[in-house]
Amino acid sequence: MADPMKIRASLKGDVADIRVMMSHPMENGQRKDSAGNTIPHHFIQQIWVEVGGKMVIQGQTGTSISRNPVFGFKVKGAKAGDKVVIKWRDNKGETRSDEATITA
Amino acid sequence: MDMFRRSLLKGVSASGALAAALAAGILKPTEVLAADEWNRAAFDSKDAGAALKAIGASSATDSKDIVLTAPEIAENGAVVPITVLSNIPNTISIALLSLKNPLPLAAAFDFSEGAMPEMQVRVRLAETTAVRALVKTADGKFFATQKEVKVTVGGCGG
Amino acid sequence: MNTRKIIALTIVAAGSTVASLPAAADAEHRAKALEIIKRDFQPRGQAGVDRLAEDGLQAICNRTGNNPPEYIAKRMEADQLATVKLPADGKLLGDWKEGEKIAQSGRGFTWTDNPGLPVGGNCYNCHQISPKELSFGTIGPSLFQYGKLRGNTPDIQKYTYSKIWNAKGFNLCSEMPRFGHVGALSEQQVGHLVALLLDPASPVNK
Amino acid sequence: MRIIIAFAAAIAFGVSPQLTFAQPSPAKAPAKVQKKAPAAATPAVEEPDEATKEFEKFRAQMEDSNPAELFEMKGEELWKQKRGPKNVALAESCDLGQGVGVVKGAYVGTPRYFADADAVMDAERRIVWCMVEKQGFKFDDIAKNPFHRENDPGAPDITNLVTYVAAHSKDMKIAVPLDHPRVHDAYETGKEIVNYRAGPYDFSCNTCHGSDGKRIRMQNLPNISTGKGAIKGVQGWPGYRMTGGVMLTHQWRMNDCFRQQRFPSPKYASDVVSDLLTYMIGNANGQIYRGPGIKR
Repeated sequence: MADPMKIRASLKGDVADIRVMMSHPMENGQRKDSAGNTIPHHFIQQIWVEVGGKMVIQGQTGTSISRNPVFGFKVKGAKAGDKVVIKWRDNKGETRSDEATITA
Repeated sequence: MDMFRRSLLKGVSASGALAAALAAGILKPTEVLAADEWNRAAFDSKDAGAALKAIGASSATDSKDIVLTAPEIAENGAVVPITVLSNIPNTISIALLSLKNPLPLAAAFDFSEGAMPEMQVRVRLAETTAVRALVKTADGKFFATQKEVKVTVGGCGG
Repeated sequence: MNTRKIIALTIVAAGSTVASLPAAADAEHRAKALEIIKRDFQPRGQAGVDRLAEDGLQAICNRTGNNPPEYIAKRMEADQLATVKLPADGKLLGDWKEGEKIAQSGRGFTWTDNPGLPVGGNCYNCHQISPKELSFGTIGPSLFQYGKLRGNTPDIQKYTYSKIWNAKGFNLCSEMPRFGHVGALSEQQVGHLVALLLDPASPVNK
Repeated sequence: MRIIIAFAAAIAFGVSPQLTFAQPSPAKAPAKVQKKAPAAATPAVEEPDEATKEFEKFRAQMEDSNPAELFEMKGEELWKQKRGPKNVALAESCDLGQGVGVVKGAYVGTPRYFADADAVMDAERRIVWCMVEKQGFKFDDIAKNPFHRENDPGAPDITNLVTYVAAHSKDMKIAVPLDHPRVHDAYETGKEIVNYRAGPYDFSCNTCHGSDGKRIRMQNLPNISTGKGAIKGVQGWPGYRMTGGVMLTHQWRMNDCFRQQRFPSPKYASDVVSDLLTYMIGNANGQIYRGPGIKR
């Protein structure tokens, strides 16, 4: 199973600052292993962010995103204690979902 | 828009949710960039023009209301931090492209329900290139801005 | 073969003088360090543990804090200089463009380097050379305008060639590797580097 | 050349590279840049230029969300789990010098002397010792591939553990107990190891790291014999390396320095590395460690 994400969500005024780090190789299909074989594509394609029960952000990503991706978002109208749920799905169909609570 | 909740919380297939949203007239087909189905045509495009076309943005107006923050010189092409912030009213989507990468489209995000039109991402850049931020507004218009990022150590090869 | 003999000789020379040298290093910890170095390394790739053994020159430099008494330094420098192998055809000035390529490459001799591939000169790691290359090190002096300042005379050519072949011939404990002496660079490659530094057409002298 | 630059970067981390290729526009060029322009060979200057400042702005952003935290999370799990043939948790058995299970301050308090092992050990070596002695893992299994390689699916357990432990010394003062006779001994031995020239290129650690103001290619080289230089050699390790997206420890850094020195490979978690680290980290005593870093 995929490794957990690290999600930080803190409130500045009524805006939640959300940072997420994902553990993922984001193989772009262009690198070679030590034997000279091309390492196949393996990358996150979709990301969903939900805050306080509402889907607020949906994203699609390609192979240009760095390994172990980091994303930052801002969501207005959030409250301390609101739950942030983030999910990703990669090109192999693997998914991972983690959550955090917005801190004041 | 809360139709999409199900795709996350209940694992309902995303395309199903999209179809439902479209059917219910909640979403117009042109409304967002990053709706449920991963846009293979756009992400597999080898040049930026084709990628833009695939997300319906063949033409875009240059705008100073998009704040694209990227280093002038990347410390390492493997990890280039980029922030895009749109001050254009009714921004619903932001996409980012690195024009000289083998596959230029890096990411496209849709914002709703209080999400501010701003995203921080870290991208790989194969070489010195312009990065282009594209904004879509609720009325289907596209705006763009771009910035050159110098890369001394490329981030794509082995 | 010749080289080996000279190293052997310098070791003998070193052996006879070490005892009378001032103890620049803490002898007890130095002995311990040697013991640990001997024990705690393992061969990897082309880098065998034989590389840990000091040759005579290294031994002298290590024991004197890189500052050997002059009478030893002079004698050993002469020995080192005698190892310089000049090109058979007597042509010291090669092609500066080839020299630039050699100067750029830092490959060679590490455990990840393929021993079959040519070794680079590592020059830009430590020196400023062509003004076009801004990514240069400062461990050694700047060589920009090297030839312009010195002239492209046969003497300077020979000095430059010899310095690259075996820098220790001029300064016993120089930080600069002995590129020709250790077999990193061939006569021809050293000649290309000489051209990079001395050829009036080289960007170094523009 | 690319390899060398990347390497040098790792050696010299914490020092901002001098970006002379970033030609500022004439109007904006600070006076000092123009002044030093003709003497291009002058060693790296300490005051940051425009390019360096720009660099640091983005670096702060990178450090703010450092993927090293992902490795730290895994390390925490590994520290607390009952593992190994003896099914024991490190949290309930391993003393890193601050008491059994205590990670706070452990990283900045090492290398130190551990009586149970009768050896001076750096943090990584000590954790390995605990994995072997307390949990029953085989040393050779750990030492086989002790460092994170680019194509590995993840970092080795030991790297995750070191990252976790190091994170719990963030913003603390480095305090290697040099007054302990065995630690002092390791320090002095380390100093001799740093001086030792050998190999095909006659290099010692000091060839690159023994004097101030030197650069290899564009990268500043810290002089590890001084407090100011030593801290630069300590800061940011363990570090997340952008190239390859790998998490690398201070042990790895020493290992790779020896590679560049054209030496053979130091045995993993051996005295030669512990002593070297005792010397370098000891020289950085009293200065603040900033926790796991990010490297280019």
